[in-house]
Amino acid sequence: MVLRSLRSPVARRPHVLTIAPATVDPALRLAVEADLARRRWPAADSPADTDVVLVLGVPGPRLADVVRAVWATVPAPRVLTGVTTTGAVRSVLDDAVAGLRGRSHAGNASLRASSGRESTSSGAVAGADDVDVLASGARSDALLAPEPQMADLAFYDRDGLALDALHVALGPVLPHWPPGLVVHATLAGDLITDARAEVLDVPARVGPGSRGRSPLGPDRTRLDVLTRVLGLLGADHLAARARQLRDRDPVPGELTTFGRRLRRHRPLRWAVRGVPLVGGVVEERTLEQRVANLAGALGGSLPPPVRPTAEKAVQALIGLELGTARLVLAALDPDTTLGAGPVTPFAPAEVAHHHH
Amino acid sequence: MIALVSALGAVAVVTGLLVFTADSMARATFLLLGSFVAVAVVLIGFGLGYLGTVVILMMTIEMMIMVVFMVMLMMNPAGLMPMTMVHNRRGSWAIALVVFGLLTAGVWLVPFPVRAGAATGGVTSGPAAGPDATVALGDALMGGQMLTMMTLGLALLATIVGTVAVAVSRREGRAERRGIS
Amino acid sequence: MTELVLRIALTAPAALVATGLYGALSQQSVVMIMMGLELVVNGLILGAGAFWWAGGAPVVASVLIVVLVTVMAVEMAMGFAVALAIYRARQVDLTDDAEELAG
Amino acid sequence: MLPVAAVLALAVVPLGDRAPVDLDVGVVWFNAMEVVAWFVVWVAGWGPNAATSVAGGYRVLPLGLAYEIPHMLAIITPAIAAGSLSPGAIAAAQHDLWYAVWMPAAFLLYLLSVAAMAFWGPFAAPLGRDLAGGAAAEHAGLDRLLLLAGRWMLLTAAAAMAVPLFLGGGAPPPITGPDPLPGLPALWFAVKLVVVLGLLLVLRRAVPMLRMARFATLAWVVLVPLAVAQALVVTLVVLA
Repeated sequence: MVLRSLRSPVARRPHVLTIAPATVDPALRLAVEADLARRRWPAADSPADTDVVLVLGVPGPRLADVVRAVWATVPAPRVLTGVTTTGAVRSVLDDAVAGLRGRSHAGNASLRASSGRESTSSGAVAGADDVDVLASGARSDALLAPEPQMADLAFYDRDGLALDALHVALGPVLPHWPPGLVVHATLAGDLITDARAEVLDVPARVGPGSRGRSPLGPDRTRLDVLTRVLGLLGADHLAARARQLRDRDPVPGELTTFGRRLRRHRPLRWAVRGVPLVGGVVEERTLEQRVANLAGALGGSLPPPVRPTAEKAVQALIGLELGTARLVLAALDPDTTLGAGPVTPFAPAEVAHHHH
Repeated sequence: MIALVSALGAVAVVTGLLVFTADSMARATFLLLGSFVAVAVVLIGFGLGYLGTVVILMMTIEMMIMVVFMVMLMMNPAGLMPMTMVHNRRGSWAIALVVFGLLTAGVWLVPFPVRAGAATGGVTSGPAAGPDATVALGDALMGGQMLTMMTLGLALLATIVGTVAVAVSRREGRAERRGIS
Repeated sequence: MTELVLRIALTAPAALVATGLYGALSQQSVVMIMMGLELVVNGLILGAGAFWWAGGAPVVASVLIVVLVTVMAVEMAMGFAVALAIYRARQVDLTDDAEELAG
Repeated sequence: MLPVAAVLALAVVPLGDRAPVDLDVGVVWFNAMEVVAWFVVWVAGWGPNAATSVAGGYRVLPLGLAYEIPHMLAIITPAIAAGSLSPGAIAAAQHDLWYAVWMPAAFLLYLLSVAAMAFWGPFAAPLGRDLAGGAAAEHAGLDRLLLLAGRWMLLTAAAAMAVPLFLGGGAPPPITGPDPLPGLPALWFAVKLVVVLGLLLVLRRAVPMLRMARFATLAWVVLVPLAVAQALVVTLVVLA
């Protein structure tokens, strides 16, 4: 009864879990985020919090497995849908909310979803076929669903206590997470003691690629990073402002004003203080500096921020607490299109405990 | 009153026993907390509202700390595999049973000098004929029993200093200097 | 009636003390031994409460409870500090293993 | 569980001029129930056996230990001034001057700890978005509803406690002279509750989520001494 009465507000403002492959067109990702913000649909924190699973672009086989694993844990009423072109975003989301209201989709674990009917400029409807959201031929070694296993002692240890280590795969379905990235991490408590990066379906390239250039342009890249960092920090109104500026063409004055506001925001500065960025991944030595530089360069003529490879960025997470590591990763904004891995998953640890 | 004390007394004992049969550390801690809360409710029933509430407060915090230590230090935090970690089980049982027998015999055989008219009330009234129990306790601690209070204070101070001295290791300092922590 | 309640209220502490004793004697883990000791103190608290109630609210009984609660806190803190120190040194949390530390 | 703790905590708060349960040690009871909430969130995080959720559960402890000491001192301060642990009596003792006015530090610390005890706003780390919902990450459906509803109830209950402790309970503000709305303590109470909740919203807007290591440092270096100083000043004034 309670759940039924809650269903109509859920259908009005569903929580959306977006899943994007590393190769996703940034314009599509931004279009989806903008449309979700316009509708004031909140982003889901976790699969359990999700009403609509929205797959952006075309996921590769590994990511498709992840989508299946996620979908299996989403509670009903739920909708799984996908969008591949910017123009289709609006109609896909409209269909999703209709699906949540109607009984046809609710609780139905169909992996096929009604695709966006792409509207052309003339208003005609094109491409009305159902498109399979997931590519076929995927393997079954699903990566998501971090399942803690008791294992050997942690390799590096902050407190001198060699604690039991957990091997977990973080990502790729986490809020404000680089698209397609999986971090294979070893945790001691909530401390990351070892980490390796893998970008699903995009193996590391041999030789130097086009290093860290974002197709978004300097200011939009900065605002994109800031949106994620602020969102993770829970500074929701600042994050919303950053996203707003990112999604339209702001007057340069607005950018510098916003940048100054961020730099002068004492609670914000205090909240990101004291986190080192080790390994020389980017020119900044601390998280505070990185955020300050991102904010300070807004509206200026400086070159775009350096975006490290996923492998390098993940090295900077070792020794950090899980939540702090998430902040650092968001601030480093690794370029996942460069690929990383593949990594052989940790072998299932023997159950026996080390000192028994 | 009889029903309250018997029921909660039984709860306290049973949860206490289960602590040592639980198959996971976290469960053991929560059972121990159950035992404490049962005792605390009896105290409140006796009219010791303040002390009963403080026991709940302190023990909940204490168990929270304990459970984190367990997960940190011990095998099997989540009950993934059954655990038994006993040694000398038979001897321990024998000692425990003898102690219980002696104490119980004492409890039931010794005639207690119950003060006449002291406690006649129901669950909530208790011996509330005199001044407020909390006020009386405070008066005592800050008056006649000041020595106790000072000793407790010193003991706590010694504990703070002692635990910090024992727990802080040199390695930790080094890690900090490396700028990692 | 008061006497009966007192006797019942003292039987429970007797059982708690015995249980705690069993735990403290039989368990190998430092943490579990501490749990046993806590149970003993828990029983003492209940006993003191019972005497307070039956004995016309002597203030000494409630002071005793305060002392006992403090003892518990001190025991916890010291116990964990020592457990940590041992663990750090040897990666053991079992008393059987800790015996060797003497040498 | 969380709603239960919230209701039990709320039970001793005088809504208007009388508490649902007028416990003479209401302040301590309130404190104990609020600690039960730590326990609930920890279990919620530990239960699903998933990394992010356990890490959320872990965070309850640094948060709790950091805020609890200033919080206890902050709620004990009005109790010292009023000479009673009963919220009703504390509210009644403020007929000429609200405690929020003459012990502002304690009031501010209390406001901070209200947010902390409901794991809300700057103190949302145990349920933080950086851990994909933390302790709540794996809970769906009715469990999730109870967990999140309980959090709101806890926030409201804690904010409601601020009214008798610092804002004179159901009495009208002392400056208005004679009561313009006689016989409506519940209304005054509601108005004050809304004000407290408003202050909390401002706090959430102004301060991003705090990392636990940062907050623990702040709590022990700044908040605890501040709370001790405030309690000391009040005690001296009361004794003098």
